[in-house]
Amino acid sequence: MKQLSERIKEAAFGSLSSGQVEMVIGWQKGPLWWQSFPAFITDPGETASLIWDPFSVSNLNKYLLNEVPKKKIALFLKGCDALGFNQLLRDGRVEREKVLLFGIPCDGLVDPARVEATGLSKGLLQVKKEREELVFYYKEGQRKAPARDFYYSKCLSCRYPNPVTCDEMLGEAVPCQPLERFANVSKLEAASLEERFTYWSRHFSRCIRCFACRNVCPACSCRECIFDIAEPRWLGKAKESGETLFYHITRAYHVAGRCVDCGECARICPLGIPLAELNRKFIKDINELYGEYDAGADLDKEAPLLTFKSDDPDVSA
Amino acid sequence: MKITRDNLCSSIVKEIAEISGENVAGCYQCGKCTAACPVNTVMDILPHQVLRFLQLGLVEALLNCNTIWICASCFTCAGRCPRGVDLPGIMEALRLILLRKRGFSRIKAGVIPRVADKGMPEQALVSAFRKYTR
Amino acid sequence: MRFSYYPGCTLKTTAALLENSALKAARALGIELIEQEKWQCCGAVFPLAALEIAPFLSSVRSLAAAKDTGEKLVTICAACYHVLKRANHVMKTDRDVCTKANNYLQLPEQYRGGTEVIHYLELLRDEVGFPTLARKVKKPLTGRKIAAFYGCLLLRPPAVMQFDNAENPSIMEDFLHALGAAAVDYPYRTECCGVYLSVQNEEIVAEMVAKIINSALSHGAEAIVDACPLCHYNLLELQKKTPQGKSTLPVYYFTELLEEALDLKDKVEEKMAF
Amino acid sequence: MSVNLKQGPFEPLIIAFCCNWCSYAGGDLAGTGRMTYPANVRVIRVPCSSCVSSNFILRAFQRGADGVVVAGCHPGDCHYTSGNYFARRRFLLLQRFLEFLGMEPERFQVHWISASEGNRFAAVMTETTEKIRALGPNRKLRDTR
Amino acid sequence: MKRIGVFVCWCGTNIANTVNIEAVTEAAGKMPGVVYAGNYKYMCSEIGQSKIKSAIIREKLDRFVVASCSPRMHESTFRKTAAAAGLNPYLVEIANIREHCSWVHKNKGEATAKAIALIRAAVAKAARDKELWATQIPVEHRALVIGGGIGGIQAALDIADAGFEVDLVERTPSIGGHMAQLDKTFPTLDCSACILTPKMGEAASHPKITLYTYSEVEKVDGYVGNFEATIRKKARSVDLEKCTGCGICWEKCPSRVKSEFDEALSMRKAIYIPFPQAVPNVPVIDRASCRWFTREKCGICRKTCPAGAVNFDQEDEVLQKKYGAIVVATGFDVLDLDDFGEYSYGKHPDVLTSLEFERILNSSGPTGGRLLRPSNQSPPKNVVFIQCVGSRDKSRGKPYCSKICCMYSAKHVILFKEKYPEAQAYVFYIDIRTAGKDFEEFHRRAVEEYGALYLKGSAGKVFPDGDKLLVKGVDSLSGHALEIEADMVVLATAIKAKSDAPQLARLLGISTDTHAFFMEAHPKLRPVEAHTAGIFLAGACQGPKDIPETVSQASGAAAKAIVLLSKENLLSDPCVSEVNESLCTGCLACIKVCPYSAITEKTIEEKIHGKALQRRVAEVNVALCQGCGSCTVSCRPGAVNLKGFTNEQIMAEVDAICL
Repeated sequence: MKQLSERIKEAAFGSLSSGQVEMVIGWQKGPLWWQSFPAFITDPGETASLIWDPFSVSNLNKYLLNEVPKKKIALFLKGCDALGFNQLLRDGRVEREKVLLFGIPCDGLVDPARVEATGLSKGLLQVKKEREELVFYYKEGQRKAPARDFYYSKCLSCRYPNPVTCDEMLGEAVPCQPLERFANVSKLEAASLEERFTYWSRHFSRCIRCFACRNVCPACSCRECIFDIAEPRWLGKAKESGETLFYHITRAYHVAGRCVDCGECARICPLGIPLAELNRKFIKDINELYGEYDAGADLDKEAPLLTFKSDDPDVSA
Repeated sequence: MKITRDNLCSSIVKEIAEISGENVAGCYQCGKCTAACPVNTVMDILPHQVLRFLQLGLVEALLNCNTIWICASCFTCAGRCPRGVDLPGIMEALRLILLRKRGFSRIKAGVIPRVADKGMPEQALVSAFRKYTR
Repeated sequence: MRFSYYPGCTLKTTAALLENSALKAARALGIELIEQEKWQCCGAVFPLAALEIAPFLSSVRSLAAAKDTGEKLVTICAACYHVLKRANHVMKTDRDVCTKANNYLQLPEQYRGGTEVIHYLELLRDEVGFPTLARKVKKPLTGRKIAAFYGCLLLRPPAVMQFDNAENPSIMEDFLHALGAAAVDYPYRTECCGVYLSVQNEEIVAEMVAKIINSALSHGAEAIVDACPLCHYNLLELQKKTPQGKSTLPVYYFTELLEEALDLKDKVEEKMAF
Repeated sequence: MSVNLKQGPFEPLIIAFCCNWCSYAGGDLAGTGRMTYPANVRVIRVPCSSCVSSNFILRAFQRGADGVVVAGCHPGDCHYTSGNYFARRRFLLLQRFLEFLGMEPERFQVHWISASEGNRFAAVMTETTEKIRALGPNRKLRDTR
Repeated sequence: MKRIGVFVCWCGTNIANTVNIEAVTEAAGKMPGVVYAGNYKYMCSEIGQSKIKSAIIREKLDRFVVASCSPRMHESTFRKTAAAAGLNPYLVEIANIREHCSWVHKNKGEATAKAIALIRAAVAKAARDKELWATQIPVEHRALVIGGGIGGIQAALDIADAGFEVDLVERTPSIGGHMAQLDKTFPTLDCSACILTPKMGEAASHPKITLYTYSEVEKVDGYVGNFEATIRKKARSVDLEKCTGCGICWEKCPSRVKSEFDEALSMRKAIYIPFPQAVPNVPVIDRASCRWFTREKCGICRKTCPAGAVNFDQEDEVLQKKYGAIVVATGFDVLDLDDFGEYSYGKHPDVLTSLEFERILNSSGPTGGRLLRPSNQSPPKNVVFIQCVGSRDKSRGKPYCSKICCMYSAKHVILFKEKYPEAQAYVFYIDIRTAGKDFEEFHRRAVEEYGALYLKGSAGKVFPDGDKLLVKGVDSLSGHALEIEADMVVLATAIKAKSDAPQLARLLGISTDTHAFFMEAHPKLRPVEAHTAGIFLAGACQGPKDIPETVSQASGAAAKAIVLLSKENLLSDPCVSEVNESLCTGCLACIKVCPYSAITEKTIEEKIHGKALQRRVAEVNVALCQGCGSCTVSCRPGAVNLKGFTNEQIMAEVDAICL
């Protein structure tokens, strides 16, 4: 992993100092062990601060929307980020020739919550990955544990660990052993109507409508979001179960056929609402009804809601 | 003959509609049923007339005719009816009214031992009992 | 090829000939017909009164049992075929009756018409295939002019039975051709034989039978073949009561010819001789 | 508001989005033919079933509709050639999704009703009203205010 | 604040009987924005409209709602009323309280409550109406007529006579259609060919008409005034210019196939003209049965043609042309009788459809006009005609009446008896329908002068009996089952829509009814127009029709087309989509769902943080947009909006109905 960090620094320095790009977006370490923040670097001298560690989970490509570049911007993409980048590209939100993409093969990132849950976080100073293991550093010394035990669940079912697009790949491709991603959806489908309703209302009742799930989503890139528009006001401001449901149904419906299944929405949710399962319900239905489609990867296929076949399954009751 | 609304909509007319599940107003008297019927020569009221009688509310005449007992439920009429009227179902309804309500039985005494001798298939006997008795 | 098999009362008694020949031929063609364990009489006639469920509960039981094995339900008797297929249609299309029947029967699993009911002839046509059957024929009935008699129960009402083109069927002729025989086309092949009227109106049935027999004869038939025990009885027995007063045309079950063409008849006789 | 202002048994409110060319015309034909169906149904005219956004459907439920019907031309017969093909995909996914969240699937229905099917229009509306009356009021998607 | 007026129509008793007008008017008066509510017996009448106009002026209304019949009926009327009072016509909304309320509900309380809710929705929508202005679209002054039967010929001639160019596309090698197959026509017994062939010739020689025979329309794009059609001229394999129609080629041709024109009762050659009076009188090679094309042998037609017109290498030609209007006149087919085995049709040669009988009567037909039994070429003595074969039959056929059979069967009886005065005709009928000028008289002649025995009833079975046909039927009036020994049986077979009518409908973007006949825009008031502007219907493609009806509908369709073609410009419906560029993200999903390719991409420049920036957005071509609104749903932030049906308006309607 250290080697990858070095290559990131080199790539950033090279592209900035050659004048090929005017900014590099990467990750920097924060004060605590689990903090890896996005960094926006324009001075080649600062590139040494860039890192790659098991907490570099932020998807950087949505920051492109805020930047108005004269020249190119360089960006680091994990496998999931690359899918999101393609979706932004398809939505016309980024211009391919204005970005320089460095691909990072990634076999999974660490969920700090899982570290907390095991009690390993007490007095923890730093976490590093060595091969298949995590090394936990304390004042007193260090402990080791299998890395996969601490990965985000979204990483365990990741089907594209190696970026599907980039200008330069940093590092060797990693193997892909995804867990079945529709397991939870299928389980819910098998439950009764009332069980499903109870399950989701419990989750939705906790929603504080912070919109983090939308903000992080690479498929949610509208200049102005329907939920923010005042006239007409689609989404009311009241904390109201109907409004919350409208929000969640509409958010998921708007990314139907476009969601790249990066799982960021569920990861970012401060209340732990399993939002990705909503998206996956759509993905599963689309695959079953209209044929397999992987948004962000199947670039030659038309998005399923923007096309049709005359013999599609009928909706009529 | 006097025709009144009471006759046209009598409870027995309704009952026939209910038992058979058929709407006799669907019939436009093309006569296809009669033309198709293999036993029309021995019927006293012809199949299309059965429907006409029902349209006119003349149920008693139908309950006293031999047609409903001669109809063999061969479904030739039903298969060709352009209006999709199930005449065998209506014949059955008329029979059932007699069998159920009026304690009627069409099986003549002494028939059974006679036919059983001849090796007549069970199918025939069960059918006849189902059609002629209750 | 494995199927559930519903024999029905008549095949176990007066029409044993039909069952025996059919089962023998099935074995020879590699078809497994598994007789249902607890079948009950189908009722012989389909109840035509709407909302009358009791008479076909026994059919529903058989249909549901076949569904549990996941197999198609085969019948040989035309009447059983007619009743089972129509009962199944009602279960499929009439929500109300379906619910009532299910409530009454208290089956382990709800039955909603999932079983496919097929007649032995359909088995030959759609599962075995007439070309295959033709290849398996050992003693073709070459030169035999045979008139097929369909009767009512297989064909009508067409919307439910969907057995063949009800006004111009061909399955029995195709069957005869597969056996090597020449099929005689005559206008009365889909007429009614008189069915149960023979129980007490023999004279009517005799007249109907006479028309059928004469029509077949005048078109050159040397024998007539049927698929229904009651048609068989009427054609055979009441032929004697026709104006000619005697039997002029031999009457066979279609399976008898099948047995003959597959050369199964002699074998049995040989066996019996031993 | 529920349909009957008086106290009484539950009467559902059903909103039907009907495409102008087929289903709305089918509704007109039901009227011309004096076919009756329950007054619980209120029709909103739209040009095409493909013009019905999920936003409208959800909004109707939020505001108290107990059932929503979208009706359009039969697939293949769209006045705008392909609108209902897109609608068919959009609504099938939405229907399955609402069911996934625990909504009764009967509450949101899609029907294809042509301009000549006045009787079908009346039958669909009657059947839908009966189904939803049996289900009871929509409490799941409704605003509680 | 808006100043909305509400006008409640009683529609005589049509609404007033079921809806409490006073209660509705009172409730409407209290709705937000409503400053005036009134009612009148007939709002659509002159007086009703003037009441609206004076209320607009008196109450300074800036928009209004009419609660009345369906907007499909009178929306345009009330828009004109608005315009006459100086209001923009798109500031009008209709609440349909007749078809969708008073006519379908019986309980007055419920109907009144529903009427109020519908009006509340219309008021809410009206409050959000904006002024809309139609734009001008230029018109292409050429018409396309699809189908070269009598309907298509008539429409083409009328349009051409008005001075516009017409392209007449016919799928078969000759124009003429079914009428060319007929012998005589009812009720005048005119010779069909004698009155049709001059029209065919006129169409062929008209300077404004271009015939495309043996051709098909493959694709139609565009919109009213500006259609673009792709026409495939199938390879005729004979040069239209060089051929003199001498006939040597088809005399020499060795391949024989069943003649479509003679309903398969005679044989034609592989190189053939369908019938002697064909227009153009130039043969085609049916490549599927030609020996040259199937076996690369023969070529005798090419060798013998004195004009050197035969060209085996000819290829299909594909044309693209622009049209302002389209007339569809594709005609009908005859029902397939596979499910009607009881008539022995197809099993016995003496059982014929009426169209086949027509060919046998015809002097250019397979028998040269001698009416003989196909089985043994002997004169028929007893002919049984059976009516309603597949017509009025919801079980196996078509539930509708085919309309022409009663009359042509009377004609057949007369023609048959003219040939064989000593013979007997029997006609099984269910009802006789003779609504038409001189029709009843004609039918009575068949009965009284020609002695046809009309039997009310049906035939149950027809089967061969010796060399005769035995017809078992019933005369329901006497209550007797009958048997008739016939020499011929003629089946009045149902008329049905062309089997490929649904495909053509899809191609044209018009709709069909449940029987695949093309749908008129309004059954009473717009019977010759399709739902799609600029497309008109003529003849039996819209429903069963006889010749005079077809011709008059064709002239009607032509008149409608002429009205359109004589305009330099059309006003387009302003209810089209528009893009709010500030909301548009540029994802262009809308382009994918637009059926008219009316949305394109464009680049705009805007300043953000003082920097000039370019970005892509969607743009609507208002001439192409037909206003379906599919794009509005594909747009997540709602940047695309359909004028007249905006998101705001539909939401307001939902809210108002649920209030």
